[in-house]
Amino acid sequence: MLYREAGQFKTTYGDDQAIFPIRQDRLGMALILLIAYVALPLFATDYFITSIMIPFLIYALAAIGLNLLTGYCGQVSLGTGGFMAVGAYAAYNFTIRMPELNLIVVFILAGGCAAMVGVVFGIPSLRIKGFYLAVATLAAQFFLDWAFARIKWFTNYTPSGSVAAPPLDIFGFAINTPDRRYFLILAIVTVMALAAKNLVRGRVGRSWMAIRDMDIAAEIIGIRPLRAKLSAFAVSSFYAGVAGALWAFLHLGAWEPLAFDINRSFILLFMVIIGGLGSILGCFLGAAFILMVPLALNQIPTALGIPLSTAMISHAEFMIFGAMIVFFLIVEPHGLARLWALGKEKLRLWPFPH
Amino acid sequence: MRKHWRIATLGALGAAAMMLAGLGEAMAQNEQFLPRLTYRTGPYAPNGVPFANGYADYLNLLNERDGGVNGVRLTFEECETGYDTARGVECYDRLKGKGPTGAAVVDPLSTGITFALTEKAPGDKIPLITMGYGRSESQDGSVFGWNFPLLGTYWAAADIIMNYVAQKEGGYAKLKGKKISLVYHDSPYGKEPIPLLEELAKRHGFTFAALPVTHPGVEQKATWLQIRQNRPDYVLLWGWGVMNSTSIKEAAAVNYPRNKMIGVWWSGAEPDVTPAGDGSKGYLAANLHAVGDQFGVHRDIYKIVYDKGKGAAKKEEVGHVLYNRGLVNAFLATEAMRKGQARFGNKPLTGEQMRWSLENLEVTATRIKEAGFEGLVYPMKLSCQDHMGSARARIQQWDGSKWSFVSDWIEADRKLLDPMVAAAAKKYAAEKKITPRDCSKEM
Amino acid sequence: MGFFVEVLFGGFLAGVLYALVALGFVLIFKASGVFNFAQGAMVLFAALSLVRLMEWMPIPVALLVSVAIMIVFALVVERLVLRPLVNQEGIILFMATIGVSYFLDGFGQTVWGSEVYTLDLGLPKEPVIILESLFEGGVLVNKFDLVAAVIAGVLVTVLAIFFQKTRIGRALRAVADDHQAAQSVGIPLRDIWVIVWSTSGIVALVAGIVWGSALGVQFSISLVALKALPVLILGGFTSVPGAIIGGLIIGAGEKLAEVYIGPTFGGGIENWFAYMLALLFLLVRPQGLFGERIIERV
Amino acid sequence: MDGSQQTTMRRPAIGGGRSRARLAGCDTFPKVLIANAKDFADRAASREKDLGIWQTWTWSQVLEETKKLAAGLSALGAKRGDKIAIVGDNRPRLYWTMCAAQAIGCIPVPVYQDAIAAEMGFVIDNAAARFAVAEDQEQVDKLLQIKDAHPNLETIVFEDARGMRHYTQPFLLSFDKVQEMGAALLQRDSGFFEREVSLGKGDDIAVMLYTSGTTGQPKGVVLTHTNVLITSLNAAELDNLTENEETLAYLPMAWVGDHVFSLGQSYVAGFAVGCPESGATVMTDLRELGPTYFFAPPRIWENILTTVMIRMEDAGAIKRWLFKRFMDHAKRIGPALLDKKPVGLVDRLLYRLGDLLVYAPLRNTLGFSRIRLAYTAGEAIGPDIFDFYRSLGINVKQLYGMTEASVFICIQPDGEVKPDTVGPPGPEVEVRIEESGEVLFKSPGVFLAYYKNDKATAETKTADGWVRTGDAGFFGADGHLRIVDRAKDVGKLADGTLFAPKYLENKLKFFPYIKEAVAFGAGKDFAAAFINIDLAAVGNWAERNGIVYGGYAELAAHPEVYKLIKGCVEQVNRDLSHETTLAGSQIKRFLVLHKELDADDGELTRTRKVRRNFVQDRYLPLVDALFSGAQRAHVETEVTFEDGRKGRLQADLAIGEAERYPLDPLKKAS
Amino acid sequence: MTSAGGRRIGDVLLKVEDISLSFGGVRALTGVSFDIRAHEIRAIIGPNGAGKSSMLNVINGFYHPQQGKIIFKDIARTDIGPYDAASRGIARTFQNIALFRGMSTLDNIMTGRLLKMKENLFWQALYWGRAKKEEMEHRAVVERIIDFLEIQSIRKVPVGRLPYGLQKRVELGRALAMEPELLLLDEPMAGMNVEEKEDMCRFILDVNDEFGTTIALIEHDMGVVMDISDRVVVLDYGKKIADGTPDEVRGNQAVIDAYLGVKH
Repeated sequence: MLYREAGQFKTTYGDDQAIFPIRQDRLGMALILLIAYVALPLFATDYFITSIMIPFLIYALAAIGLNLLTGYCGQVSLGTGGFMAVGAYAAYNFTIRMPELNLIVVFILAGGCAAMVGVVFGIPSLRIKGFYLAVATLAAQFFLDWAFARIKWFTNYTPSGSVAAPPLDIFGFAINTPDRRYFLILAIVTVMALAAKNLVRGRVGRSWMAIRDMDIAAEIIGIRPLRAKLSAFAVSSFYAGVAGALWAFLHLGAWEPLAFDINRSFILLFMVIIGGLGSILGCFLGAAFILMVPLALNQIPTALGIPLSTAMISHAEFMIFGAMIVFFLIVEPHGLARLWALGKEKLRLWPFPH
Repeated sequence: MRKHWRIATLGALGAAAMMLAGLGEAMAQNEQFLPRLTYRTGPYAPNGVPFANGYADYLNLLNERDGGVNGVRLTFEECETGYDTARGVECYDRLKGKGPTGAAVVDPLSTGITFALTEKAPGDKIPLITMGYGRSESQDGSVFGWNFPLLGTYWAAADIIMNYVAQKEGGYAKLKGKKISLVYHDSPYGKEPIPLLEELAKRHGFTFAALPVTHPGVEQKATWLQIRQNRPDYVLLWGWGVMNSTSIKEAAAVNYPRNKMIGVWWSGAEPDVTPAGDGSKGYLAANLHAVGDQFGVHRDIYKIVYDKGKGAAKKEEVGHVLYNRGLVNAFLATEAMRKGQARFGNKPLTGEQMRWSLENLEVTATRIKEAGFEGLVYPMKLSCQDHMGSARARIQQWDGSKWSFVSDWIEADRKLLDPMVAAAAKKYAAEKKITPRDCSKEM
Repeated sequence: MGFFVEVLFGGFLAGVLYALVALGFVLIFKASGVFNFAQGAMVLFAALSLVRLMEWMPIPVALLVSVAIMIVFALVVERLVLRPLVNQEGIILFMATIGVSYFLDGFGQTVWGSEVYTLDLGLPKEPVIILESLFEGGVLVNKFDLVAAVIAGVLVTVLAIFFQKTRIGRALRAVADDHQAAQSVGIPLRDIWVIVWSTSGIVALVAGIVWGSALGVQFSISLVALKALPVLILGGFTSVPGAIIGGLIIGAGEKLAEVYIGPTFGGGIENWFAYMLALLFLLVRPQGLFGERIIERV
Repeated sequence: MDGSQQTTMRRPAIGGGRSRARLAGCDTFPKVLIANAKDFADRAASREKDLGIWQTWTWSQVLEETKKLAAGLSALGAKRGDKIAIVGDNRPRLYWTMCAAQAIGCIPVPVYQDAIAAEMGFVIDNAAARFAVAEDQEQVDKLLQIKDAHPNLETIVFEDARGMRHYTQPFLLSFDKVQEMGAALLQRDSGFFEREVSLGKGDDIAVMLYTSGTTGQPKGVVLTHTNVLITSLNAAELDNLTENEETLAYLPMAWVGDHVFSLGQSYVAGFAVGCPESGATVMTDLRELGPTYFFAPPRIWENILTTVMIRMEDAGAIKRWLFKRFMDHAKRIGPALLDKKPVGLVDRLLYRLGDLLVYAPLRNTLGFSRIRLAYTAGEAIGPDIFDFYRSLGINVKQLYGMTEASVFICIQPDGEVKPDTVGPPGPEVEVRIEESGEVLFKSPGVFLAYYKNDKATAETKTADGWVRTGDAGFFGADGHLRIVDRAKDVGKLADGTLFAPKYLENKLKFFPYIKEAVAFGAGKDFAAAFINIDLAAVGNWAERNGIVYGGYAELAAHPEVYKLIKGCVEQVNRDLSHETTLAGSQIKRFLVLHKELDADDGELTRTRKVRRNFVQDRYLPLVDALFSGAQRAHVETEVTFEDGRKGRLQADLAIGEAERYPLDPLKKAS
Repeated sequence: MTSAGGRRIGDVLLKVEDISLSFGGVRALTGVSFDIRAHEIRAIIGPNGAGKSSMLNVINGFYHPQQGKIIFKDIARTDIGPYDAASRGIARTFQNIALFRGMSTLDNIMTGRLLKMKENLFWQALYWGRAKKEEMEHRAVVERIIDFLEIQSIRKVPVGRLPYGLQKRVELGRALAMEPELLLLDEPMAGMNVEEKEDMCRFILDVNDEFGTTIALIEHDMGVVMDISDRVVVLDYGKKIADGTPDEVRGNQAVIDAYLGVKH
């Protein structure tokens, strides 16, 4: 309905393969970026920035990582929390031990460490498939949880095992207010989401999807399964690692391994599946959904003046959350991104049904 | 059919988003808002629930009986953290701005959340009361300006318990060659006492072994098999939630004498011992305050809160260990308010005013008696430098149906604690680039 | 040596508990290909139902009512979750069971409460020393653990008989092998689903009784599902004996590791050790202990 | 207006346009191309949907390509005056070939790409083409079939090398090869192209277009550069075509319309012409390209409308309701808005809303989002169809033209668009109506001659330069020409009033209830008609009105249906009453046939055109009854059933009387 | 059409020597030897279960024969994986379509270019400069294949939604995108109607003709085999029973017996 595509013809392959080949989508994206970069910092409350936008963006980033692995390469992983932890602790150690490093470099190095760990834990993927692999990745989750709790070097011998991010600055600009933290995260997420989109629409992405759709055929057209899978593990873990570093440094401030426990992995898997496997947009939708539902459930009764005990709310939250997952899977097993795609398709064909 | 669902779903989502956007409510001006980070669900709910109930009941009592504190009504909103740090931070952020003066004080009731909020509180200027938990070094008010680990830290707890052990053994000298094991919740909470215990082991020559139990703590078979093998003389228990009862059960299963097991004050409540049934008989635990519903405050609570049907807990749970801890915590928080109102006037306090109040708080025996807490808590006094106030506890023992004290108040050895606290605080200050306050210049 | 045996026994007995959860899981995976993540929640729900019902009625009645509740649960799951999702990919069904698991956790706690409930079926709990003649100091075991082992054994036997001897059991096995063929057995797939989910529900109830008696009935039971996963990898997703033997191996392996290797690493290794063990095993045998060999064809 | 019949009309040149000034001194298309390459160097000139994208060439690139091509053709031995046949679908390269041929003084002869070999042979032979440029293997194969019979065809150039690997004949060359040769020639002689172009003059023959001719062999219409250039320019100025237009070339290149729209006007205005990927993808490509300027014959407009209606059938209830609601509104308001007539604020706002919800999305899905100007021509268009597009805001206009006129004779100017006229004469065109009703014209576009056919030329072109169109028509009071029929089919009533049966039939058929109509009246006192109802539409109507019927015959004979049809006929009569010329031929009596006219029974041609004489003979008793004053008539005919059996069918039919209205020319003028 | 059309049958491109393959105890191939010459269309036929698909799987490295040698472009190899076969210029299609169902036609064919794409992860993440240029170049190649196979209209349709015949065509496109020297087609016309078969035949011949690709194909439709292949090798029960031109094979008694089911 809102789409006016007639006349938006492509004269180069570059235009044809653009991320947003339709002008209206480009405008929509521009509007979203404008809101994210300008309107929100200007008008949103600190609560909205710190408790909704920041976790949303970081979750979305981690979800992109997981989606690259699970949605694009077809390797189900339940170890994302562990890889996030690697990023967080790596970033901590880099800043503690090399305080002169630029924060951006720290994040990249943190992602790099996570990528290396991811590759190690990705090696079994060559032999193990499907749910077996999913369960196997739990080994990574539990092992990493344990390692960060137990190996004192990682926590700089802090007695409690809980570590705190040092004061942060980038190029002498202190990252100490919600808005500044938000901007930093937003910029990183924007760049990395774009990079992810670029990866999945190019050679690497296609080799991942080939492995996902039919690994035998992929091998026969010359894709090395090990290389493709490990590159997916590496890139996925890199994203998770950066997300973990952001989560620890810019969201929590102080953390312990429990901050990256198995629940984190599950939540991310939910986001990816509810949002849509194999869709970068889906990561954002899924993150928003999973994050917003509990908040909404928590706040709506209060806002409506219905006094419910926290226990009741919390149990109801579990129930509604569970029911919504089932409901969404029934309505659209391929996630919100597919729902959006179908809606968009309808809008493009409007007023015709097909 | 499916097609229409999709549309309906999108519509519902949109509606939900709009409702969220429209949140916000009018606030009466003469109210003091207290955010309550609680957990009534999840593996730690059995412990989180009574604490939250006690806290709520005391606030209600003040409102019902006195119309609040000096005419300022106390309002509070509970937010379920599920003992999860990220959610706790979200709760904090959500509630910190509510009420006419914002949140004046926060009790995170989770060591993990405390660690995270320690980083945020200075920026928001909201004091954190971490009564009997939190960072041990946060006792040092010059570095941790906004943390108030009232009544005792884990280091204090460890010291008190070891003091008791020494008493039982006949003095610290007798500890030499003894084996002491710590079964701890594998989290910052459980790890906190380790440095102090290691220090004590060095000083007194006992062998110390720390055995971690992973969250949530239902897997302890191997731990207790190890204990059975090593046969330590005492086992200190630093558990929380379901871990405590499991430990006691496993101890029973390997026949480890319960009366050689001493829990920290977070491992000595009714939900910890009842599941093990008779297996818990003889189990020891420290306690910051008294048990039971025989105190003045309880009478008022029964009369004014419960008889009106406004009680948060089941009536038979009033007076339980953690319920009373909630009461005490609420009592100390409101006492600080009184202190503040005396200086800033009888109106809602801001976080900064509340910090002043806490740093200058003195809970005298007279005041304790007046408030109906006589016998329940020990008098205390805080200062700019000392954010703990006092560090006393008694050891109690479970006889199968109730707790009874087996020791008198034991005070932690401040001469031992203070240098360790100072050192740890200094390290923290260096890491975070904080310049410590000069407390001699305050006031 | 006696201590080693003791640890081994302790491990086996923990393994029995894992196996009970894994068993319910295998039943469902075998018959419907659904990776049922809700098994842990089912254990909690069943145990909660039983323990709360016992406050109101005699134990045998409470048991029967609990069984009935689990059957109703199976019917509801089939109608509201499985039927609309029939023919979806495995990952989707897996997600759905996570949803069910969340729902059930919330629902159970809403209906039955979230405190710790003591489940006392009068099972003996005292530790006893056995095999004193063989080892110095004997081997300390818990009577309760022995009872649990017996219960698990009985359950496995009953299930084995059910699968081997009854018409429904044979049909279930047929479904596991070939969904098409199963249709010709004459039992609709839906009924089969209800049956396996009910059976799993009952297995969950048994697991709930055992775990609940040991640990008290409370939320953490639902996390037991995570413990059953390495058992599944090891034993294979479709093998009943695999679940039992896998459970024993994992139980014994992780306890031995924790006791003998753990202290070197600061302890607490059993959580990941089970997974590592299963993982290493998988690298050698990707289809698990008793899983069917996968031959790739093009 | 005094009602007297206007018989001639002339419209002066518009002049002063930007294009005209820009092209001053360019009297041939190659010269225009050189000017364009300078003026619009980096603007798109040719597009082709190929290999997934719209491959685009700018004017300067087109000039370069054309240069190489022209030189290449010359290197192949093409001399001035040689004919070069061009065979294939719309392809940029084939368009370039036309200009390249013109540049070296050769004459391009586009041939219908779907012609069979024999037809192609006729053209090749008639035009004595030495060269042929063919699109692909399919066309080459046809040319090879006829080559032996027509030795004048020396060389064949093919554009698409696919499948041509094993064609080893020495006279076959690839397009690329020719351009290579041309490049080599240009290397030696860089001024070759400009020199050759400068030799061309406006009076040179620009193109030869073979009309498909309904009878006899096709005739080669010879058009000069001036013919095409001036007509193109005139029409472009009338409708303000600029270099910003975007258009889709999908009609046969051999058709004069395509030649003028896609080549003539593109060159003079400088806009880009897009070629679809293939005949099958035209609709998709149309949607992608979103032309601003578009031509389609009524058949295509109608097909698109039908598709819209069919696709809307499947839509949900809300969408259907929206569609109906807003389309009704658009029918009322849309054309007025398009004609810039005053419209109430509420209606205007409602139209805006409709635009958001229905019109714009609809235009978008059809590919008409950007359309600024669209033409329809060739035959009468149903007013419903016409109004549908205009109410959507698509500026469809009628024009009247023919090959011999280089297309344009009449065009409806903006603001004066109506479904039943073809508009006043175009710029510099003079139109005259002869006594017989035949339309004659004179214009700068008047063709030079029929190639090698002086007899035909003389028959068509009068000595003083008028061209007979062969169509009968008249000027309405509004100064618009209305074409009623082929001149030879127009008769007279007994009183001498003009009687144009097809005009009446078309008017009747525009009602959805009427599927076919056959009008009678030549030599009679009044006009009368047979009506065939549309079973679907009338059946639907009957259902809604609670009319029970057992079958086609029963429905057709139902008195209520007669009333319905009577209403239609009277509406036609009312329309006719406004036309001075035709008011007398209002339909007095009609009957509704008991069976559908059927091609199996010989009543229709296979292309579903009524065979009037056959029907008249077959149903003679009915015709007689119409003119006899009888109230009922009986008929018995032989029919062929669907399974091929034959049977006899008899019926007793009522005869309806319709009101006739007095001449009222004024009303039409408003 | 036969080799008369101007194609030059060249030297031996691939030679299989004495190949034996078994699964567990089941022998799939026994001592099979034959060769494939450059630019020819070589058919492998035989009754069901004759080992035809196994033969292709051996050639492209998916199965490793227990015995025998494969000499491709004069280099003997015994134990290489499918990847190596692909990188040396062997492409194939499958009896049961093995397309990447989650991807569009375009992306599926683009995967055929993966071996020829070189840009690293970093540049791809930027999608800029060299990586973009490379992507565009390969897109252009793929578009030519799409044009060649006349599947323009389904370019952006997910292959899962395509009818069977078109999927087969896309699969051929993907194989062609690899610019293979040897193209293995496993029953390219299975399950097609007559019209689709004709199209596919035309494409196979065109591929062979335009690109000079050597083709080895398995096909059941004897008419097709006899029409388009230059030489035919016949397998039965894992053994070669005949080898020669279509005419020679047609008259071979062993072949007739095999097809008529004469007992061994």
